[in-house]
Amino acid sequence: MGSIWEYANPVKFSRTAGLVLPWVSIGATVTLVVGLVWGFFFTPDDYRQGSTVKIIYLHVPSALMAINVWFMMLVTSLVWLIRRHHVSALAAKAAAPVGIVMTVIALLTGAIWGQPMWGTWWAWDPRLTSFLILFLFYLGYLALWGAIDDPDTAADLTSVLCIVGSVFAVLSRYAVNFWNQGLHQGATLSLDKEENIADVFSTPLYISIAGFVLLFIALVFLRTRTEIQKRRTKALLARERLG
Amino acid sequence: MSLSVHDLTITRGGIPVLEGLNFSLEPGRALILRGPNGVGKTTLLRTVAGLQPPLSGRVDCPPESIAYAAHSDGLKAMLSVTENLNFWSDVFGRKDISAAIQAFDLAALTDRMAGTLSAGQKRRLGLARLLVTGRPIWVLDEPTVSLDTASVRMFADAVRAHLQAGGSALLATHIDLGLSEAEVLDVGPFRAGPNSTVPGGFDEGFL
Amino acid sequence: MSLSVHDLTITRGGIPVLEGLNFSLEPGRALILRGPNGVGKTTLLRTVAGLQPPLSGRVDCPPESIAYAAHSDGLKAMLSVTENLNFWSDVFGRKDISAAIQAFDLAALTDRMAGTLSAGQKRRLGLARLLVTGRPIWVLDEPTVSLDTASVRMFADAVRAHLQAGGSALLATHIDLGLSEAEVLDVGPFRAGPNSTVPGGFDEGFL
Amino acid sequence: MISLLIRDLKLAFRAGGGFGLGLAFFLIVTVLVPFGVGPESSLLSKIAPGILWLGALLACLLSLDRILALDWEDGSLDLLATSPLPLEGVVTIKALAHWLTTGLPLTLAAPFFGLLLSLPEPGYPWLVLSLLLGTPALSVIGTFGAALTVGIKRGGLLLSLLVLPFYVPTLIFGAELARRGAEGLATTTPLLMLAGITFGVIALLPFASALVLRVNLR
Amino acid sequence: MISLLIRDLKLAFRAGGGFGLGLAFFLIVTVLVPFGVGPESSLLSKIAPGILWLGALLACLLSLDRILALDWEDGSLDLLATSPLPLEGVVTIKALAHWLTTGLPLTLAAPFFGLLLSLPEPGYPWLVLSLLLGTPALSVIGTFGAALTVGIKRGGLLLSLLVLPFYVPTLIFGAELARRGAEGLATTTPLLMLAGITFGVIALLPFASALVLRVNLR
Ligand code: HEM
Ligand SMILES: Nc1ncnc2c1ncn2[C@@H]1O[C@H](COP(=O)(O)OP(=O)(O)OP(=O)(O)O)[C@@H](O)[C@H]1O
Ligand SMILES: Nc1ncnc2c1ncn2[C@@H]1O[C@H](COP(=O)(O)OP(=O)(O)OP(=O)(O)O)[C@@H](O)[C@H]1O
Ligand SMILES: [Mg+2]
Ligand SMILES: [Mg+2]
Repeated sequence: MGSIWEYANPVKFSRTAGLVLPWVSIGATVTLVVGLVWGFFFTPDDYRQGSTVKIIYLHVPSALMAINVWFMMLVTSLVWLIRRHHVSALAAKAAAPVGIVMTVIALLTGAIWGQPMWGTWWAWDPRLTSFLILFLFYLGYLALWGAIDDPDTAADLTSVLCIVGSVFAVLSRYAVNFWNQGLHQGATLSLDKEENIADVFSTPLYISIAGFVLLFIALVFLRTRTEIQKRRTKALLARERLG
Repeated sequence: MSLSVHDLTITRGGIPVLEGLNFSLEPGRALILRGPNGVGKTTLLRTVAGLQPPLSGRVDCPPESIAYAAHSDGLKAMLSVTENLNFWSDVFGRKDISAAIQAFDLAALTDRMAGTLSAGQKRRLGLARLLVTGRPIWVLDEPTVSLDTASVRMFADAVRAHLQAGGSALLATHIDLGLSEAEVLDVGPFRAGPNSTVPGGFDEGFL
Repeated sequence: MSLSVHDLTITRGGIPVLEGLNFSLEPGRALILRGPNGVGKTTLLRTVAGLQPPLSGRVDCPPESIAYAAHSDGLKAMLSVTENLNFWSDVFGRKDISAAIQAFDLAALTDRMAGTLSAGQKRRLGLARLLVTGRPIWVLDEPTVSLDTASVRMFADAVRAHLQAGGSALLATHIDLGLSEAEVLDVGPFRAGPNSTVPGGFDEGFL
Repeated sequence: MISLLIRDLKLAFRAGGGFGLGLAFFLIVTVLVPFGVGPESSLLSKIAPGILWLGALLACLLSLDRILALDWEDGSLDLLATSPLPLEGVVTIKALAHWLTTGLPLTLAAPFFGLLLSLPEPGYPWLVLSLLLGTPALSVIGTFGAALTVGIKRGGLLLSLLVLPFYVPTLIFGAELARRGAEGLATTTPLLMLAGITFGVIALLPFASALVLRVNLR
Repeated sequence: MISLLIRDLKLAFRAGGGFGLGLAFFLIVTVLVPFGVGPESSLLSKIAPGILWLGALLACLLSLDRILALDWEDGSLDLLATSPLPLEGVVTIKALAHWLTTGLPLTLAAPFFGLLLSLPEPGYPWLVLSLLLGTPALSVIGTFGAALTVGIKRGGLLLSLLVLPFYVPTLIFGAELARRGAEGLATTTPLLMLAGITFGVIALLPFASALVLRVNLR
């Protein structure tokens, strides 16, 4: 069996991604449709939260993804810095927009949920706040990619940004927890009650989460392939110019 | 203190520009790089100076023996000529700047802010910096831009004195410096072709 | 469309640098300014181009007939070669840039961002801008800096074509452009002395 | 003129051009304020209109040094000054390009930031209106400041310092308009004053800007 | 090393060098806040520690792009990179010079600005202490941001955008320390956290800064 690093070759990766992509896409569509339809239409209303509880099927998966996408970018950034495989850097680049969209979905669904639940669109609850900070990190990361012309330089710089940023993101999380403790006790109660969720709610939730994961994988494969193709076009043009 | 370059391939913007370069520079010698605009002289000098890594091949030279001077002079507009020179001489651990001031005829300008100098005066100051580095190998990119003929001669004299003191110089230039003892290397023939075989060029992992 | 300069005294940093300058430039002629570094050529050209007022004397020339090119080229690193040229051609109300691209051999570079060009290529682009202005009087400050010999020839040809078309050119340079038909004016003798009698120099209202 | 506007907008959208950064900066200031003053929403909603205006003003301020300094550094400004375009036109176009890439997006995004600071319900239309009226003045005044400081290397901080006092009237009437709107008070006076400042500034300041620019070029 | 520090300080004090501008900016922000949020002193004294910290942070932010960009533009950075100084040392010195010309004066001047915002009596020593502990972190983190964006023309706004999220923990603990001090609450935790962040950042971040600077130089 070949080493996993074989797939670090852009051509090989492209080919493999091309083979896997249709299956992942189908899987993502099926799980998403099943999870969301089940969640939205075939679960009973919650006795306290009414039908608004159903937004959980978007909110929780997207929130989970938002964090995990950053984590994946952290790993691929490290791989790029250590082993200098272009695919790795491009995968990080491809994942970032998906991550920021997930963050926005989590924030928006949270806000929509918060309106009936807490009577406000936004509160400076520690968890919400650290999500907003995550959003800022994504924003800076994307802005840096956008501002630099040379792809390898951009890959290096964004990788370092991602790694240092992760440390600071964790720090911020603690800082925010500390900051809002003294003032807003109990505001977090409305979160953190996974244990209370009954099975009727949780099965579609798990399916929905799986759907988001598959969707993310499909998008990252697709976008990484596009990035590879872009680089390839550029390389071909450059070679042509020399000839 | 000799510099040698083995089978060097250099890239700019991800594209190989020069390949298969081999040359060496012994103490006391000067080598002038020639070649049309855009062939890659600047890129080569930056690679030799260690500012960018080569794509393949290697540059052999004792670390910290190179004094590099590029298109921009690294002058601070709000420091006087003396302060500018003193700063670089401190950084490189030497103290005396009067030889440098004399060699480039800056005595009349010592108290002027560098920002108020004319183009050629700035360049002279930039070149005077080389003398205060005390480094043996000079790597210079178009050093005589904006200089009048008298100053070009002054520069050639400074290079000659440097060579006599056992230093060496690698220069890229388009004009005649009057350095008859220098060897000339035309880098034109080393231009990288489209079927360059060096691995890593053209992002060819992507092809 | 002729330019003439009468009894001009110019200052830089409040100090007169050149005084008593008189010359004129007829259509079809080129005038090369020479002089040692720091004598005041750049200052003179800026005055002629109307960017700074003279201390005394006057510059006679039809307004809006001068195309000025200085040490920096006014290129936008993030615009392509074509976009850069198109912009200036729009500003000056002309449309066609292909002649300019051809004259300075930029055809291979049209889609490149100006920021990725080499020093000489940038300069060629900066000079190509002159052709899209359609202005009759070129005022150029060291136009051939960083150019290789082929490009210097290209530039000389462009100037020659411009002269033949009834334009004129005022150039400051230290190197030989191969423009044998141009007159040469050495501004050295016009260097302002300490007993300059021109009123207003040295802030002498304060003396 | 049009080609100058197009070029500036194009540059703003290219890599490193800075479009959207103003917005992001605005967002960050809005987020930082609660970190500084604490998360109580009653306190926040009280200072929201002022903070939002301050944030917009700072985002504007930070992008001012791009208006002219870039063109100065690469010599374009010298060339523009010797071109057929009148310098008054050049500075107006520059201010317009700045507003289109900074002020306008800020105005459109302000309601979302209002949510973060729990701006009271009736305040939203007034916030947008006040920004729509006020930000053009910020761009025009900023261009004047940029013209004043164009010869100074990395003059960003000096520029901010020069411009801030000029921003005070706009800030006062703008924030006042937004606050009165949010609290349901009469808004006519600040509205008229704000509009007056903006139109006056647009009509007159470009001449001053062109004047100081000419001084700086020589 | 010392000569680099001396040069940077000298440049900061020369015309156009920007010393004191940070202070002036701080002053203006402090003055503008009451215009924005209204003059009630009870409200002001409540938000004073936060606003003072924010003002210091913004003043710091605005001067960040001078740390490395000037040296990059005139080619000094290339020359420094080929000089005997290690790049880690260069960035540390740059951060130190920035702190000496920005953070330190801000810290010393903060009590006066506290008066303007009617900061409660017991808050003053805590305000100064928190700034003294926190501003070095701002300079070091800022130098990292400056190294990241040094190749980008007029990258000031991008720089702010990148750096601000990194400032969040420092801001939170700093402002919290000042506020708790002002309100007479326990201050140990934020004090320890703030000191921890500052020392950690000083010890580690210069390596990252030198790394990205090297990438940018090639
Ligand atoms: C804009 C605002 C919001 C954001 C950014 C946000 C963020 C998050 C995040 C990050 C998670 C995943 C945490 C994890 O599982 O580790 C989460 C889960 C959850 N959120 Fe939100 N949330 C927001 C608003 C709300 C609102 C208003 C409610 C309901 C009142 C809510 C209820 C929940 C629940 C029940 C979970 C799942 C339980 C859990 O995993 O701990 N969220 N939210
Ligand atoms: N990002 C890029 N993408 C593609 N090509 C580039 C890029 N950057 C530079 N080049 C090209 O690399 C080549 C080498 O440039 P370099 O500056 O080394 O040339 P040079 O020999 O110093 O020329 P000159 O004599 O004009 O200074 C040039 O042809 C330039 O156009
Ligand atoms: N602020 C100032 N104070 C005093 N002298 C100044 C000031 N600014 C410029 N000068 C001097 O004015 C003189 C004219 O400068 P200018 O740039 O016009 O020279 P130049 O002929 O173009 O020289 P070069 O050939 O080197 O480009 C120079 O000697 C310069 O040192
Ligand atoms: Mg070159
Ligand atoms: Mg000159």
